[in-house]
Amino acid sequence: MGRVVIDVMFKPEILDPQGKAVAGALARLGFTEFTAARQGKRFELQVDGEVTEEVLDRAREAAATLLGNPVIEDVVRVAAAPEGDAQ
Amino acid sequence: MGRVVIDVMFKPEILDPQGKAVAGALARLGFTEFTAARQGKRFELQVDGEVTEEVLDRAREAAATLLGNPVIEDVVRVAAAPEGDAQ
Amino acid sequence: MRIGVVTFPGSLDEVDAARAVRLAGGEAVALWHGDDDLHGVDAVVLPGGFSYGDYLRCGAIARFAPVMRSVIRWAGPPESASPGLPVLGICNGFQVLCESHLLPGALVRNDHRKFVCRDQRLRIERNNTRWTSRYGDGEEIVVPLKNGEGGFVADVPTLDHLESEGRVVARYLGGNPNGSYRDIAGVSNATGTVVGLMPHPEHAVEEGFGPDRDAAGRLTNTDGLRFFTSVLEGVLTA
Amino acid sequence: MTAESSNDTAASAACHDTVERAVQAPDVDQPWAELGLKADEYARIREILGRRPTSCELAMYSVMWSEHCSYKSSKVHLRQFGEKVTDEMREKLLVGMGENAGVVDIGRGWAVTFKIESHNHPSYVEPHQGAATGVGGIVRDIMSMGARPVAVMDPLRFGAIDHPDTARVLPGIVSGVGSYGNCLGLPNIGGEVAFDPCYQGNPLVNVLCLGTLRHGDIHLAQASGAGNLVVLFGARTGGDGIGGASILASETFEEGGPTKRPSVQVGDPFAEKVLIECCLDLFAAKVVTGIQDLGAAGLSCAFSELASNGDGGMQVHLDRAPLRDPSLRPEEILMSESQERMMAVVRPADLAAFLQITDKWDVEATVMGQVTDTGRLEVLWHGQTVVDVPPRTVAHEGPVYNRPMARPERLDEVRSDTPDRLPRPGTGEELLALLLRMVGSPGLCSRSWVTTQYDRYVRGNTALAQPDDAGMIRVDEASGLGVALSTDGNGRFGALDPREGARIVLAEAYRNVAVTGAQPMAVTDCLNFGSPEDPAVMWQFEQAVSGLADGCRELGIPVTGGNVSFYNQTGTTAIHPTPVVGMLGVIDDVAHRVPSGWREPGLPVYLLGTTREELAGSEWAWAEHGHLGGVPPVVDLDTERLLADVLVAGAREGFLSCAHDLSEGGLVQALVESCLRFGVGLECDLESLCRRDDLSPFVALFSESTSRAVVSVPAGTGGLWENFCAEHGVPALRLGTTSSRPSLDVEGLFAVPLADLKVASEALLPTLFEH
Ligand SMILES: Nc1ncnc2c1ncn2[C@@H]1O[C@H](COP(=O)(O)OP(=O)(O)O)[C@@H](O)[C@H]1O
Ligand SMILES: [Mg+2]
Repeated sequence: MGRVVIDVMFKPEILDPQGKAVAGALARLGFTEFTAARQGKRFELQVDGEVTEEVLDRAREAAATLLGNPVIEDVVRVAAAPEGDAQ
Repeated sequence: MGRVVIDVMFKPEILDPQGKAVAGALARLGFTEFTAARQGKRFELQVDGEVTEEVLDRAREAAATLLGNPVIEDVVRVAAAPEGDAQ
Repeated sequence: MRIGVVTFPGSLDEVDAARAVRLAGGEAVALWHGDDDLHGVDAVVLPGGFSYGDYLRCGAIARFAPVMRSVIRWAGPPESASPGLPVLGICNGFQVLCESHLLPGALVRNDHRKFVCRDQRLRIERNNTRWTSRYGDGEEIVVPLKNGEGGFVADVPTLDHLESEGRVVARYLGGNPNGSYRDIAGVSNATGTVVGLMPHPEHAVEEGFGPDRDAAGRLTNTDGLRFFTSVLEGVLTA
Repeated sequence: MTAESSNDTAASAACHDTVERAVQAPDVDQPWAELGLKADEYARIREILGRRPTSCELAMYSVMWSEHCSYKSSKVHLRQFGEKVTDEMREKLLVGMGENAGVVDIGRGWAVTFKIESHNHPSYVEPHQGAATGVGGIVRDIMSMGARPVAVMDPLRFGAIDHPDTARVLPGIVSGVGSYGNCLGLPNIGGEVAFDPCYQGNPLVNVLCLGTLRHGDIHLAQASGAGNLVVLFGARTGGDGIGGASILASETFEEGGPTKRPSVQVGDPFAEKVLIECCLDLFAAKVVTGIQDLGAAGLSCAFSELASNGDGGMQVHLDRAPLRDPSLRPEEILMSESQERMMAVVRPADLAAFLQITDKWDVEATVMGQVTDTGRLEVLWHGQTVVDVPPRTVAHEGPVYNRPMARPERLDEVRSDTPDRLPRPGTGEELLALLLRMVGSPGLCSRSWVTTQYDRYVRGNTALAQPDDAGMIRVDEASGLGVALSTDGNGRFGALDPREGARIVLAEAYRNVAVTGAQPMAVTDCLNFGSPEDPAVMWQFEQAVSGLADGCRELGIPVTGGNVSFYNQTGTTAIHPTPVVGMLGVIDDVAHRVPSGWREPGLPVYLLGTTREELAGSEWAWAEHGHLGGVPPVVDLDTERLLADVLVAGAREGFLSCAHDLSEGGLVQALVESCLRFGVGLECDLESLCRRDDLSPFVALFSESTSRAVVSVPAGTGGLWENFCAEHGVPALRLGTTSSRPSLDVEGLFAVPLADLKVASEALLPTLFEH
C-alpha cells in the first residue's frame, strides 16, 4: 500500500488570512525568528499498490482538477510519501 | 532567506470529514485508484537566514504548542523547504 | 452577582451572552482578551464567534490570550476534585476551552462540511453542574445551534471516561447536526464548574428572539435562560 | 502601527512618470485604450490637465471614469430618482442619494442606513471568494456612514438549476456569503434564490447591508479643514484587482513583463470584523471628521472623493501605503482594490487618540498626508509629484453618456405569445399533482438548504428572518422600535415589460414589508442589466428606472441609494432586465410583528385583494411549460397602498395573527407556505372566490395578480376584520379556517397532508447540491 502526498498553497500574490493569523500568533508567543507564515493544505491519497510514475500522473491530474483551485492556489508538490512518514 | 515546512495531519482515529469528501469526489470523478484520502495542513514559515538545526528545533516547538493540536493531530514533518519548491 | 464575558478579537456573541446574564438577574462584566485581570468576577462566559478568525484551528490562538492565562489558573486542572472558577464556553468558547485543555477532546469541521444554523433539540444529561442546576434531570430543551466546526471528537478511552464519570452535559436529539462523537453537545470538567457547549443557550433567553418553539412545542422559547440562572443560584448558595 | 513609514527601497524610488516628466515629454504613447478609456475621454483628460496625464493620473482617471465608478451610462437616467421626489418623501431622509448610503430617520433619535450592491462577475470567476468579498464591500459602505452594521441580505440569481456550472457556482456563492457574514457577526435576515438560464455565466450576487446609528453619529466622506490628516487604516495593500494598472506599470518601465497580480481577491472577514469594532470606537471617541471606505478603485476613489467632497485639496504620499506586495508600482497602488481598508480624515490634535484606538484593535494605521487649501489633489511618490489634478474632475465630473435606446424588435412578438394556449389542469387530482410539482420546482421550493448556512441569531435582535416575507431587526431594545426589510426582483416580468416589471417588484417588496406590520419607508435598488452599449438594454434600463422612480413617487417612498451593474451578458445575449428592490419599513414595536404563517387551529383565514387571470410570466408558465410570453400582471400602486395600510393598521390593532403576501406561485403557494411555517393546516373553499372574481379553480390557485395577501385573524373577530377591511377599501374574502389536522384541504378539489408538501418542497436543493 502506497501513499501520494499533494501539497497545495495559496498563490504567493494572493492574500492568505490564515498565514497572517499564524504569523501574528507566532510573534505573540515569542517565535520571532519566523518572519512570515503561509498556511496551505496537504492531501494524502492512498493507493493499493505501489506509487508508480503512472499513479503520480493521475495524482497530478486529480490535483489540477479537484484538489487545488487554480484560480487562487498552486499545487506545490505531488510525490510519493516517504516510508518514514507517520501513519 | 529560508523556509521551514511543517505538515500536520489528523490522527488516524479522528474523523476527517474533508478527507472523506475528497475521497468521495475523487471516486465520482473516476479517480478510482485512490482508495482513501486525508486532508491536513501545510505551513511554511519564513526565516531571515538559513534553516539551521536550531531553527528546526524552534519550528518543532511552534508546531507542538500552536500549529498542531496533539489531542487530534500529529505533526508529520518539520523540515527545511527544498530549494526547488515553488515561491 | 458579577459574570465576566470575554471579548476576543473576532468574538461575536458577547452582546448576547451579556444580555442573557442580565436577563437572568446577574451583572455582566466585559472582560478584554488582552487584560489578564478578571476584575473579581464570580464566573466567566467565553462567548461564540470566530476568535482571530478561527483560521488556524478554532480557539487555538485565543487560548494564548492574556485573559486565558487567568481563566486557566482560576478554573483549575480539569480532573481536579476541588471546584474552581465557573466557566461556560459556548461554541467558540467551547473550542477555546478544549484548546486550553480545560476540557478534553476537540471540535472539528462538521461532517457535512457546511456551516449549520438551526434550532436544535438537546437533552440535558447532567444537571449537577454549575451551569445546568436549574434544569430537570434528562430535561429536553431547544436552543439555536450555529457552527462550522462543531464536531466533538476524542479518543475512545477519553469518551468512555467522560461517559462513566457523567461528564457529558448535553446530547443532541433529533439528528446529529455535525458528526459529534456519541451525539455529544457539551461536556464538563470533573467538578462541573467548567462547561463547554456547542449550541447557543444565550440565543434562547428572550421571547420572540429565539427559536419559534420550545421543547414542549409551545410557540415561545426561553429554554436557554437557565444556564445563566443556574450559575447565579450557585454563586448565591456557594 | 506605522504612523509615518516609507517603503523606501531604491527600486521603488526609481525614476517615475512624474508631472514634471509629463510636461517635458508630452508625446509619450499612453495605453489609454487598454485601460478602457475612449479617445475622446483621453482627449478630455489632456484638456483638463493642459498636458498629458502621468501614468498615475491615467490610472486614476481610467478607473474613476469606468462605468462602474462613474455611472456614465446610467447617470442621465438615475437623475429621475432625485427629480421625482416630493418634500414629503424627503422628510425622513437624513442623508439622501449620492453618499455611500442613504440614512433614514426612524424616530426616537435613531436612524438606519441601508444599501444594496452587486458582486456579480467576481462571483462567477471564484464563487466563494467573489461572494464573500461582495459582503465585505457593502458592509464597509455602511460603516462609512458612522453606523454599526446589524444585518445582511443576499438576493441571488443563478443559471438553470440542473446546469453543471450551477453546481459549481451555487454552493460556492452560498458558502462565501455565509462565511463572510457569519464571521462578521451579522445575522442574515433574508434574500432570494432564483434560477433562470439567462443567468448562466452571469450569476447575480447582490448583497444588502443594514446599519443603525443615532442621529448625531452620521459621518460623511469629506476631507475638510486644511491641515487635517489623511489616515489609511486596515489591511495592507496588495495587487488585488489591478489588471489594467499592471499594463500601465509594465508599459512605463522596461524591466520586463509585469509581475504576477492576482485575478481574484481573497477576503479576510476577521480583519473586517476588527475594522468594524475599531471604526465604532473611533466614532465614539469623536476623532474622525470624515471617512470613506475603500472598495472599487481603491485609493484612487478614496483620495479623489474625499478631496472632491471637501472644501480644499489634498496632498498624500503614496509611498507610505503599507504593502503586502513590495513590488507594487504607484499606479497599481492607486488602483488596487484590496479589501478591508478604510480612510479617515483626522484633526492633528486627535491623531494620538486615533492611533491609540487602532493600536487597541491591532489595526495598522498610516498617515498618508493632509488636507490642503490648494483645491488640487496631489499625490507624491518618494517626494516627486506623480498626480496633480482637480479632484472633482476625477470623482464627480467624469463623462456622461446619453446612449442610444431602442425598444427590442422581438418584444411585440413575445408579448403577443400569451400563455392562453398552454394546457391547464381541470380536476382536483390534476390540480394536486400540479401543486406538488410546483411546490418542489426550482422557483418555489424551500430555500432552507441555503438559509441554514447563515447565522440568523447573532446579536439577539432578529425578530423575523427567513422564511418570513421580510427580515426584521429590533433597533432599540428599550422601546422595541425596529425595521423590516425585503429584497425582491423578477427577471421574467422585466423581460416582458421592463417598466411594469420594475413596478411589480417594487410593489412586491413594499407588500412584503407591510405584511409584517412595518410601514414601508425607503428604497435601495440594485439594477442588474446587460451591456449599456446595446440600445435594447439601454431602453430596458430607462424603462425600469422610470418605472421605479414613478412608482416610488406614487407610493411616497424615496430611493436612498443603490447600485448599477451593467455588462451582465454572455456574448451578445443580455440577462433579463433585473432590478432588485430593497424596501425598508419601520415598526414601533417589534412585539407587534406578524409572521407569515398561522400558529394555531380555529382561525378565520382571508384573502385580501382581487384575483384576475394573470399567468403571463408566472411561475406556472415557466416551470411547467418553459413559457415566457404575454404581458405581466397589472400593478396598481394605489391599490397596493390601500392593502399596505390595512395590513399595517391591522397589525397595530392586534388583528393579525398571520399575514403572507401572494407573489410567485400565486394563492396556493402562499397557503402552502403559511401552513408549513408552523405546521398548522387549513380547510378552505374557493367557490366564493371563483364566483366573485369569475375564475376557474386553476386560475384562482396559480394566477399571480398583484396587491394580494392572505391573513388569519383571531377566532371570533372575522366580522370586525371584514368591517375594518371595508373601511380601508380592501376586498376581503373568507377562504376558510385553520385546522387541527396537519393538512391543506381545498373543498371539493383536494386534501394533502402537510408532510407531503414539506417533503416535496424540501427535496430539490439538497438532492442537487449536497454531496
Ligand atoms: N439567499 C437567501 N438568503 C437569505 N434568505 C433567503 C434567500 N433566499 C430566500 N430567502 C428567504 O426565503 C424566504 C422565501 O423567499 P421568497 O420565496 O423569494 O420570498 P418572497 O416571495 O416572499 O419574496 C424569504 O424569507 C427570503 O428572505
Ligand atoms: Mg413574500
